[in-house]
Amino acid sequence: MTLLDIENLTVSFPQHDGVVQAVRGVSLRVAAGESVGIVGESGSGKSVTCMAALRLLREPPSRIAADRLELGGIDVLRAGRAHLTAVRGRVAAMVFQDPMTAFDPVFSIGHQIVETIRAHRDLSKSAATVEAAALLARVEIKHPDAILNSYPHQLSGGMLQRAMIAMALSSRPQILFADEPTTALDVTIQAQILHLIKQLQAELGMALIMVTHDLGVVAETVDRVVVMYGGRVMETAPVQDIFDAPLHPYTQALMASMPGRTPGKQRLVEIAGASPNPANPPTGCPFHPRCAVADAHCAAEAPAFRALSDTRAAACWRLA
Amino acid sequence: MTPALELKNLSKTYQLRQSGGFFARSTDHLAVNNVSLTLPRNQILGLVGESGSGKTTTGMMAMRLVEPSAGQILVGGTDITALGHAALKPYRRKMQVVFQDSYSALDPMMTLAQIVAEPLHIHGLGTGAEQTEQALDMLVKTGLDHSYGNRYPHELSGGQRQRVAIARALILHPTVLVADEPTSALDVSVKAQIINLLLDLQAEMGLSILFISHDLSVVRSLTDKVAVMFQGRIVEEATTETIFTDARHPYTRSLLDAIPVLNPRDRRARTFLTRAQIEAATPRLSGQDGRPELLDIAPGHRLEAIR
Amino acid sequence: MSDTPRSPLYFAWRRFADNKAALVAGAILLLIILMAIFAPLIAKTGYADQKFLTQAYAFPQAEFWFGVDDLGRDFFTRIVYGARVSLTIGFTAAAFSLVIGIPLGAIAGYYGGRADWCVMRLIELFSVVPPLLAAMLLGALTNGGFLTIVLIAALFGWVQVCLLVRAQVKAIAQKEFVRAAQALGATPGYIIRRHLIPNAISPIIVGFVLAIPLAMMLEASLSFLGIGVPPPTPSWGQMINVGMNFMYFYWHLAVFPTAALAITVLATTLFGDGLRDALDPTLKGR
Amino acid sequence: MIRYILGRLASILLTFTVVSVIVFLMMHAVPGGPFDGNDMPVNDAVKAKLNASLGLDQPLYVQYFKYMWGVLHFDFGIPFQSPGETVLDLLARAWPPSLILGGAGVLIGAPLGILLGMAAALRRNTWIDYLASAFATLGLTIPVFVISMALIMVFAVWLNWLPASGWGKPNAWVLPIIAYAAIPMATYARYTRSAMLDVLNKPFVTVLRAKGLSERRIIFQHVLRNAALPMVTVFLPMFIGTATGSIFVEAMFRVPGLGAYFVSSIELRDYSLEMALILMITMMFCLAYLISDIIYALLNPRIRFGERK
Repeated sequence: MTLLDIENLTVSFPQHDGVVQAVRGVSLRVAAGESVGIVGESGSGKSVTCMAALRLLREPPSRIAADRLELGGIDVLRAGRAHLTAVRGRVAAMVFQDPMTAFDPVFSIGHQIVETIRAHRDLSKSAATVEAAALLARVEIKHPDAILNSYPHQLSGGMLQRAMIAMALSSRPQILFADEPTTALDVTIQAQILHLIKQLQAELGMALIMVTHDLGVVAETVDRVVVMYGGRVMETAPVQDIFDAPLHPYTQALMASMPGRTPGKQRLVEIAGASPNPANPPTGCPFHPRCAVADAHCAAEAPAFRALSDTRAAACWRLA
Repeated sequence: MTPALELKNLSKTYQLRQSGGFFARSTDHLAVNNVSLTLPRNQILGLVGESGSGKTTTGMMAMRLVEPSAGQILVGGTDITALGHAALKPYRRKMQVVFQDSYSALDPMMTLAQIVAEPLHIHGLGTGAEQTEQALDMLVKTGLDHSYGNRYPHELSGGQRQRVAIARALILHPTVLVADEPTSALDVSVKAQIINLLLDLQAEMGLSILFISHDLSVVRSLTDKVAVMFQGRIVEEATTETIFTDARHPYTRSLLDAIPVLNPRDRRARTFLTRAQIEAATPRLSGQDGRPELLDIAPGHRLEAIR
Repeated sequence: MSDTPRSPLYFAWRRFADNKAALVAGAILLLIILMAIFAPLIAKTGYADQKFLTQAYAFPQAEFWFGVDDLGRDFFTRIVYGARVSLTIGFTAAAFSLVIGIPLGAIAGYYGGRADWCVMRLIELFSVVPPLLAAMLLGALTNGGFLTIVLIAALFGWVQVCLLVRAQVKAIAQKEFVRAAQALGATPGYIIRRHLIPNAISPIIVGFVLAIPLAMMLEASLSFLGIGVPPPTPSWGQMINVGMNFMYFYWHLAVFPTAALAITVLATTLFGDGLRDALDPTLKGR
Repeated sequence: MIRYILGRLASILLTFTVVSVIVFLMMHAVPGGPFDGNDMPVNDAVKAKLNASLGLDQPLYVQYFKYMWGVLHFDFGIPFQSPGETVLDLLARAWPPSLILGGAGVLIGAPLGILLGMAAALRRNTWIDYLASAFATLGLTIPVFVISMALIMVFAVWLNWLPASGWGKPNAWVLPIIAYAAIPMATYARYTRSAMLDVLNKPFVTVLRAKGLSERRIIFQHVLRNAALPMVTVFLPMFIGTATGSIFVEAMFRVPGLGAYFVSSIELRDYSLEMALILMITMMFCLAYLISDIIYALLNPRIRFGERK
């Protein structure tokens, strides 16, 4: 069953001088229980795609268009407000990058989890509180009752991220979006949080969309990878294939430039140039100015995203 | 040969004041606790640890940007800990700093040429025209052509801004560079460029770099030696290879264990230690009780352990 | 990336040009300033000439655009010269506000700690004293006059400038380019001069422009109460006070100075607000 | 929390002391004493005796402490313009009109302003926003006496609906209350708009939406509660500022309130009344700020519970 079905999504932000196209024709399907990593650098459109899927961008100024945008069979693009609030949290929940700013500072953690539970289920306050404590225990928080009564500023980033995950899971969503959930955390905490997300995903049978810039996070957590660059999907493949045999020149370059692959102080393989400026993107394929194998065709026309096998697809003229 | 930079028993205590003027309570917080480090000439020393471990404070004390509460800082063998503003100025030329956030590191109101020439300006070296010329040469050296001279920081990408910051740091030909997480705010595809630039310039200009980072993968590709900080103390120090293959301290090991795998094939179960568990697992060299100390356990390998 | 390098102030200007209300307000303000500068060319008589005693209280007509006042003076002339007084006081007081506010704000923001505490207590002092009452007391003690009003207005106008500069300097002082300059051995004076003040230019401009209407209002209020600019120097506040007495019979004596004051203050404020909106985003550092 | 309040108390006390010293010194800097006027010829010996009986021959700091000691017992002396009563009696008589009109102005203006500001923030960049912002700018920039003048011209002179003055009849209160309400309304409209927009742009609001909360709950529970934090702190000082009487509104509408006495005390050089007025209003402002700080601390968990250890 397809849970998330995006076809030809574009998201644009009108600016002072012209329109910034943050997402340019992205298609993405995620089935129930699947775990997908969306990898990209800043400005690749990976976060905007997820925010658009839940209609969390402010419209206006942003403008969303798509041939299809469905979550759990509900047309998110045309859904009314009431419909959207039913989808959010219940069909799809989201964990954000910076846990320190993700909680309302004037309410206790418990209040914020309880209100989430009660927004979707007809439970009494005390029943919801019991459930909230159970959720906190589930994300391996030692003293759930103490944490319920704490305010966000009293907790560490790692603890808050756990609480955020508990809150996201409170209405048993079918799909969890995790938008750079560990970027703001230390390495050791990152490992714990990734482990926790993976474990919960397996236990609850949720689909997972892990948005990250870090190939290591992808290698740790997901089954399938979507590589984005300049607002487009460059390549998608099962995670092992991406690491063993990347096909798209961008994915290849990215793999080659990862630091720490071989021991010893040494120069790395670098990708020349800078990532495209969303306000003024290059013509044709967004990667062509930095691509080693690009030719005039690549500069003139953007390659279509096409299937290369049952499980793999890419957007590159060289792979046609 | 005297080392480029030596830190001897550096400590920093912060007084944390809570809001409320007159009657504010203040508590002491020991951010850096008795840290000694030696940065040999022409080497890159990695200083790693999690946020709050005191690594940045240590780097800032080495630069005399934060005043140490105790200890000494030696640059090329000279003690600069107590030097006043004027006496310190000649030594300022020998040590420079590059920060993590390249956006906030460049004055938005100044052109790139002005930014890179600023060190010459502050030290009164050369005429205005000479300063600009040198600045443009330095920009070229870091990979930005002459046309960038009259641009403003907001027109650049993150990687380009970091190049400018490096150009400014190196224009005085310092012997010591403190680099505080210079690659962690950069895009993945640009990170390698900046690491290579640092490696090239280090070899070309004979620099010694104190490289502060939480990214162990970068540290592995860039450094000769690594010191690991935990709760304000150095718990282990050794050559990069030794740290990555033969770490002895439980904290170092938990750090290394937490690095994400480089290939999905290597996924593994991990055990996570709490701070208390790490403290409790402090290595014991002879099975006796006592206070942990930083001990030499092999040539160039220091370890915090109970003797 | 555009081909010609653009300074951050260029983008501020572009944003300002987009703000229609602020542009119109700026144009009106410019018109009033020009009127004030060239008052002798526009007005038909001197501001104190009682040439039309026989036509005193005359209503607006072709010959006297705004009518004639109770003492037989052309009221249009009075209003135009009133702009001179109002604007001069506004600009001078705003300039004095900068003279006090910039250094105090910069010191409080850069050094923080004890210096900041002292400046903040000083500001608290001014926030608990009702400004108009204190101004009246001061005005009464010193018998009013032009310079006194300027000084009183500056005394209460600097607080806003100081707070704006302090906040900006505090934000900038944390930036790493300031640390980089410190690492190069730059003196605090150099850093304040070369980095902090140029980066605080936006709050300084905004503070200056927004201090002008405050000073103009204070002058009008004091003159209205009869302890401001002494007659026969024309002041809108004073004219409103006089006009109030004839309100039921000769409306023009009350309406024109009221409108003149309202339009000027409003134009200046809208212009200042526009500047603030245009300058803020760049200098907050994205 | 207790330390925070003690700290604020100390700083407010310091401020009040400094203000009282400055005002006291200013009063004494005025050339001539109360018996130097031409209309009260007194010979030098008598003057010295009178000065001695009033304690005016003592060192300045002794006079200051004596005066402040009196103030602590609500003894502000005798007003020269009405020697039959104490300053306190006069204040008790003159304050109620100001309190009624000003208080009503704030209590009507502030809620209206909050509604206006909320509407502007929630309908950002629509005509509602522009209209509310224009209203707020007008209210803040046009001097009160201009507003009063306009009200009188329109409603009393041209339309003749309401009287322009006359304290006795309640329908005479309408126009001054509107004039009083203008500033609180404009201030709150502006404040609410910017505070709400500030909160609406915080990341946690996106999180609240992602959780599936209704927009109404997000706005009324979370956004308003956060925006209220800065908004409650301006209320009391504004109330004091308005309820102690506007010189202009009272002059325009001929209300026998505090403001009117302030003008007369300056015109008549009635320094004991003037000093009492400034000290009283300053003291009320100090108290207002102190209470606001305490309310802020109570509403803000960061201060209520302290930082993380």
